[in-house]
Amino acid sequence: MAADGAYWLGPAEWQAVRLSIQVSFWATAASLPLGIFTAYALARWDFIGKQLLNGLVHLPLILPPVVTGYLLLLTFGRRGPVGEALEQWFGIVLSFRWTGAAVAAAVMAFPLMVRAIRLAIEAVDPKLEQAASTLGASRMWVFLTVTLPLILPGIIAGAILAFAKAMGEFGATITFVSNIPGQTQTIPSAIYAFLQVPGGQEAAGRLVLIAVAIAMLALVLSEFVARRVAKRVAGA
Amino acid sequence: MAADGAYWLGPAEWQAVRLSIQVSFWATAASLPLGIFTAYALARWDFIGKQLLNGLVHLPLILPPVVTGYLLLLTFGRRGPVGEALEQWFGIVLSFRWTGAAVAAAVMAFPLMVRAIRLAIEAVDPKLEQAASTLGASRMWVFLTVTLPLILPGIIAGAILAFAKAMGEFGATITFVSNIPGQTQTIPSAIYAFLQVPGGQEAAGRLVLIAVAIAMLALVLSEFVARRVAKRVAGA
Amino acid sequence: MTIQIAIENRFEDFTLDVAFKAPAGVTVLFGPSGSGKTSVINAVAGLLRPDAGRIVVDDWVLLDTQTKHNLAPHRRRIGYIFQEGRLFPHLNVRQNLLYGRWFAPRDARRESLSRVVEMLGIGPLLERRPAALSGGEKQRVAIGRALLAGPKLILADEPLAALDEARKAEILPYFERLSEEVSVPILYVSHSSSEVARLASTVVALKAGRVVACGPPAEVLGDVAAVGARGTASILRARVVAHHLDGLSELSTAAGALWLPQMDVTEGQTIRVRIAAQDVILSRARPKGLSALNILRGTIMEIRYGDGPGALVVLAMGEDRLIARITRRSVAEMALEPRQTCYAVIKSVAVAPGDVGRGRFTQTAQ
Amino acid sequence: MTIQIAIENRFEDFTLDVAFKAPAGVTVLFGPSGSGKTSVINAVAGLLRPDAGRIVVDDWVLLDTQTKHNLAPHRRRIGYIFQEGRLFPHLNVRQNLLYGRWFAPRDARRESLSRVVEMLGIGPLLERRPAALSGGEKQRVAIGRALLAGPKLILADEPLAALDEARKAEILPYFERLSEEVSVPILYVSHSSSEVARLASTVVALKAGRVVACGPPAEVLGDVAAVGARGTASILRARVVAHHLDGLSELSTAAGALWLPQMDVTEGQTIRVRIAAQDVILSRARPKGLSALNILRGTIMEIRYGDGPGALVVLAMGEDRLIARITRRSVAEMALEPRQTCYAVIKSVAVAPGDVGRGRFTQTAQ
Amino acid sequence: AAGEVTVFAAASLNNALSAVAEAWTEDTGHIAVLSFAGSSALANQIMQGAPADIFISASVDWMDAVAQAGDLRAGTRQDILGNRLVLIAHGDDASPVTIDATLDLPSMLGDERLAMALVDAVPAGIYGKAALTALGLWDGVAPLVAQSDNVRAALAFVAQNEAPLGIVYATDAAVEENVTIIGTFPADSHPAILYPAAITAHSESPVAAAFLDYLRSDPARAIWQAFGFRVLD
Ligand SMILES: Nc1ncnc2c1ncn2[C@@H]1O[C@H](COP(=O)(O)OP(=O)(O)OP(=O)(O)O)[C@@H](O)[C@H]1O
Ligand SMILES: Nc1ncnc2c1ncn2[C@@H]1O[C@H](COP(=O)(O)OP(=O)(O)OP(=O)(O)O)[C@@H](O)[C@H]1O
Ligand SMILES: [Mg+2]
Ligand SMILES: [Mg+2]
Repeated sequence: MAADGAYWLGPAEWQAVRLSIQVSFWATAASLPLGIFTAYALARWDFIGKQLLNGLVHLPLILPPVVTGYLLLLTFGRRGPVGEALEQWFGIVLSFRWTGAAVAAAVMAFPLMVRAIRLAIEAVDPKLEQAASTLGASRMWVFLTVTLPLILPGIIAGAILAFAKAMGEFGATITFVSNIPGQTQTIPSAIYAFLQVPGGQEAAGRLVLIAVAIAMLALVLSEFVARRVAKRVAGA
Repeated sequence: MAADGAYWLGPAEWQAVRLSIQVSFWATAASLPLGIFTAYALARWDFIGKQLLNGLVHLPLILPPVVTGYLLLLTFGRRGPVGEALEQWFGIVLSFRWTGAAVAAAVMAFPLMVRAIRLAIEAVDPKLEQAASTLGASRMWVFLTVTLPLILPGIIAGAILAFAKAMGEFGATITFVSNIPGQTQTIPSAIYAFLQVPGGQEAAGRLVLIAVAIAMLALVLSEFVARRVAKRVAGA
Repeated sequence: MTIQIAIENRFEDFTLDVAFKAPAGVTVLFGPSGSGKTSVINAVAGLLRPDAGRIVVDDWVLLDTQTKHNLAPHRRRIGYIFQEGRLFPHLNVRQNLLYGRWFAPRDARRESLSRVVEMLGIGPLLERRPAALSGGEKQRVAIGRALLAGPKLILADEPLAALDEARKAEILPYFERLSEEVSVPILYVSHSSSEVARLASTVVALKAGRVVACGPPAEVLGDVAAVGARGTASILRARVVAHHLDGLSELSTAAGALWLPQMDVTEGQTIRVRIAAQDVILSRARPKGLSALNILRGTIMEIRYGDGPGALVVLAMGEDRLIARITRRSVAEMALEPRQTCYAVIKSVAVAPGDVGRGRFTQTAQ
Repeated sequence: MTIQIAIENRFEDFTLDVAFKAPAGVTVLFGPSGSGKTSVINAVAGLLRPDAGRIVVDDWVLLDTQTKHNLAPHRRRIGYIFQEGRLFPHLNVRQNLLYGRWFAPRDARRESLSRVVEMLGIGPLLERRPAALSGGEKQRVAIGRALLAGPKLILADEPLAALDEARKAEILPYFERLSEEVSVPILYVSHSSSEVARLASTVVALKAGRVVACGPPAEVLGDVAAVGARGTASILRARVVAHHLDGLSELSTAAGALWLPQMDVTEGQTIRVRIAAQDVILSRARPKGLSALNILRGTIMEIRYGDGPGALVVLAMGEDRLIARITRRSVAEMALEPRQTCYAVIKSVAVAPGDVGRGRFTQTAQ
Repeated sequence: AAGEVTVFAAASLNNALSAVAEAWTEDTGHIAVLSFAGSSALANQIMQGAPADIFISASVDWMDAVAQAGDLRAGTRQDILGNRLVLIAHGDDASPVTIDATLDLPSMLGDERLAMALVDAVPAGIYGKAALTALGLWDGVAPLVAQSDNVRAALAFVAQNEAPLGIVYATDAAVEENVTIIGTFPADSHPAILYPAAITAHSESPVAAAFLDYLRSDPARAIWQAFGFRVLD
């Protein structure tokens, strides 16, 4: 297939496909714990600044992606305050690396992930959590043994939404980390580049098909897993 | 305030703000019934092509917005098959109108809305629906009197996600209906335009603040409503 | 009004294979936990579609897997009181109660809200939501909701389990009235043999998914195998002769007068009285000077011995049978034998109010 | 081991104001639906934080609103059997049962899984998920889950309501054993006066959020106001003399011999026997030729009249009291008066197995 | 060893520059990594320290901005390419017009739209607006303009016949089959359309200068012209 594909897509495009998957996967996986935590905090705790946090989480949805990308560039860029600190203290460079693309994708996908997980948490019957606590489980254990398994379908839904969003993310990514083949050129950036010149539609169309195929695969897989999990949870 | 604002934002920008709210509101409101229906079908029915429908719904998330916009143009444009039919049969023209912007925003926001509502539907205990049916309620009535009220928090969450997304939508909109002040120039288009010229950041920043303020307001409001609704549903 | 049920269904490791026919009135499903009572009821409600089966109420076919006929639950016009309440959390008590009414035909709205509310003692709760109710309060609302739906058939799955005795005593007559006056057939799950005796026209005893006994309560309740030693009881027909001023009612049976605490039955009517086998004391001679008011004369028909230290002595009293559960030792000491005349001592107050029912005597079904 | 509870809490239109002190053993909360039993238990579990109150088990302060001390539920080491099951839907029966064990200190794991499983009869269900269980099966798993958590205090909210008589008879002794041998205090909600008599060291009768009676069962059960006419009973101390071959056990009481169906108690031990007031027949002369084996002699201490046609006759038998509920008419006909000698006829089998308990006699609390 | 140079270039140069870079690699063995995006995005990134060696902008203003920020290597900036602005119409048989002050665009459009790039933001739009203004046509046509975020989208509107007319670069119009160039804007009606290129201040690539030079070499020149660009001397 690789040999076959090599004719159909150039090596640069294959690279974009590989990179897109890598970026989307890590964007989703790495933000999941924070996403779960944030969703839990928003669903179950009352604290000062809750509305602010909620707004902040939604911000990337509200802002045009260019703005988000620009803000990311200003803060996480090599000359941005956070970017500089990250590089100095941890040696982590985000700007113009695939890691930066992952950060951009994660930020853009975060509101979707949090909302899905939050809805799932809000649907958990607190009476079950109470029952667990009377049996000796601390808050943490209640979360791990009762809440978490029960919201698994929601987590899967959130993760798949995030993954899909990350696969399609473009505006923030290209604004933050540019469009460097092999480093930051994901499928959407490549499609964009093709669409900017006459005659690029065909190549763009091929990439669109690839993107759709990957996302569909992930979607079908996640539906399958979610269904099994939901069955387990419903107990049938 | 208008007089004051006139100094701070030009009339064109105020127009963009008004238009953005209009477009986002209608994009959300008009797609809500279809969103609920689709979510219900995906959550509760088994039919051939379900995975396909699911994929289709997620498509705008996966594709770069430019592509979505381009596809919208090809189908809903004046010469597109659907666009032509709409104009001939119903006299509805989408291209270069705010209605088209609303369609673009709705399509882009649809996956978020459907996912949120679907999660809520999946959390409804079918035993309650069964109870309603034994009491004489047909499927339709069960949905209207039991399922719908119980998923209201999910619907609100879905609507607010969609609204926020619609407020931030840019790529598909400008590709589908371009950027005509007073017709299709929403806040994100205006922000984009500002960011394209050196030194435009300040003007863009003002619009960003406005967009954030509006979205925050909607968010806080929706949280408030959702909380009251959730309390009613939980019965406390 | 007859109910015909034949169901086969395989669960993972449980097989339901039940067939019975019950005449009008209250059919009580009786049996240990996990014997399949709720499953049967769910099938009648249309919530469980059995692998094979046929369910007919009167001439109305609810389910016939052979002809692939399967009426949707909402067309079955049932009032289902679930084992676990299932109140609508988003509606307050009043709205829950009235839910079924929206869908009931106008002429089926026999019960008035106020009457049901009063009977169930839930007046102060009408504006509350289910989450703010106690366990028993929820159960009462669930009962009301089913009754107010104007059902053609009532399914009640242990409706009174969460309630105290006093509350039970208030609600039971309602079911009786429904089955008799309004002639709504009732399928009623219960673990309590006194509820069985009081309500049942027919008792269906289930065990491990099968029917082990089916028939009028007098028959099934006398069957130790079906109901267990402690559930054994007999049922006597009695006519209400008079209500006396000291709070007692006088009844006449085939075997003599019975005195019971005053009851709400018109003089002249025939009722039935459950007498638990263990509440009967036997004596060869007519005893004297006892605080027990009721001394009935009968002829020993049969003496049955089981595994334990007890024995069942069946007395014939006219057409009725009275069963006494006494110790083997007593049988021996008193030298009881069939065909002897014998006196049964029954404490008047030992006949629980719940054990006096107005059920008609029905023919054996099946 | 004593439990001290004082709670005040206002709900929307219900006020809970309860204070009592109970010694070791089983404390039964008794009262009509909606009287506040579950609320009290929830406060002890830490699931309801009352407006004001103090809850102390032994010297262990669980809650003291004055000092703002409020132990988190998971530190209270309780085993709570909820009124509505609350099984974990994502865990199978075995995992549900063992859930509390993960968190219990090693030395608290006294009960073995297999023993509890056998007692509850849920062996075949271990791999199933709660959704595939019947109502009674769920309830049994919930009981097992609480017992296996190795709790220092058990809260049981109508744990046996959904079960049949046979099942109840198997599970009840377990609670008895826990409170006696392992000396785990138990707070037990029940509507059944026979459960009360069997288990309770202390009975707390609630009504509309207040304590109307509190004390040893012999006292509270004799109080018609607290338990209602049908719940009235007396409790006799009896020593097991011998188990006879015909399946009867001989007991001696202050007032004579008692014959009961054979029970699983070592000869020589003292047990207590609940005798429902309505199961007692009185006679001025010693009756002869009756199938009833138990005839006890006592002196009439008091005759109480209530609203109905009944009267309570209290007999003194040594230190114990035996209460008989008979009709006013009988009192008149037999011309009963205080200080007369009187014979009480008790059918041996009328003493339900569930009514024989090994509870110690405790001093009045509060 | 083969050198590597990272080039940030305006998206509209995509295929032409790709071909040039390929040729360069064939000739020299060095590798050019090309990153295409909007000029504004690229400029901002370079000002934030992006690892670009060469910046080729479609907008003089953005190159100025980068220069002002001190991110260009002094003396390396040069205008390498030029382009023309054309008026296009849908279809392959539209009749040509003369673009001067007498052109009656509003009546040509009827109640339809003139597709352009953002007239205040995107270079093609800015040039177009300037040209129309210079010809005195802007005020009449302004309310009818549909602005896209880039030239390609404007082209797509005309290709789809959503808009009958559009103003785009000659390089874009040449390749699209469904449009006809019906007129070219006089070169003096708008500021010269230039693509400035420069080496960034922090570039450490040893072959950056070589690549910059190669852009104006003969082989490159042929490629640029094949794609419709005018190569400036
Ligand atoms: N979905 C299911 N999958 C597998 N087994 C089931 C399922 N539902 C019920 N069962 C089993 O079928 C049997 C009968 O269940 P059912 O609920 O009818 O019992 P029941 O007589 O109502 O008992 P109870 O008095 O405890 O409520 C039980 O053993 C139960 O475990
Ligand atoms: N969250 C609440 N809000 C308002 N009232 C409540 C709430 N919870 C309980 N109540 C009321 O408090 C009273 C006591 O409830 P509780 O659950 O303690 O009763 P209970 O004695 O357990 O009754 P049952 O035997 O029916 O379970 C009831 O009248 C109930 O309606
Ligand atoms: Mg059941
Ligand atoms: Mg309760």
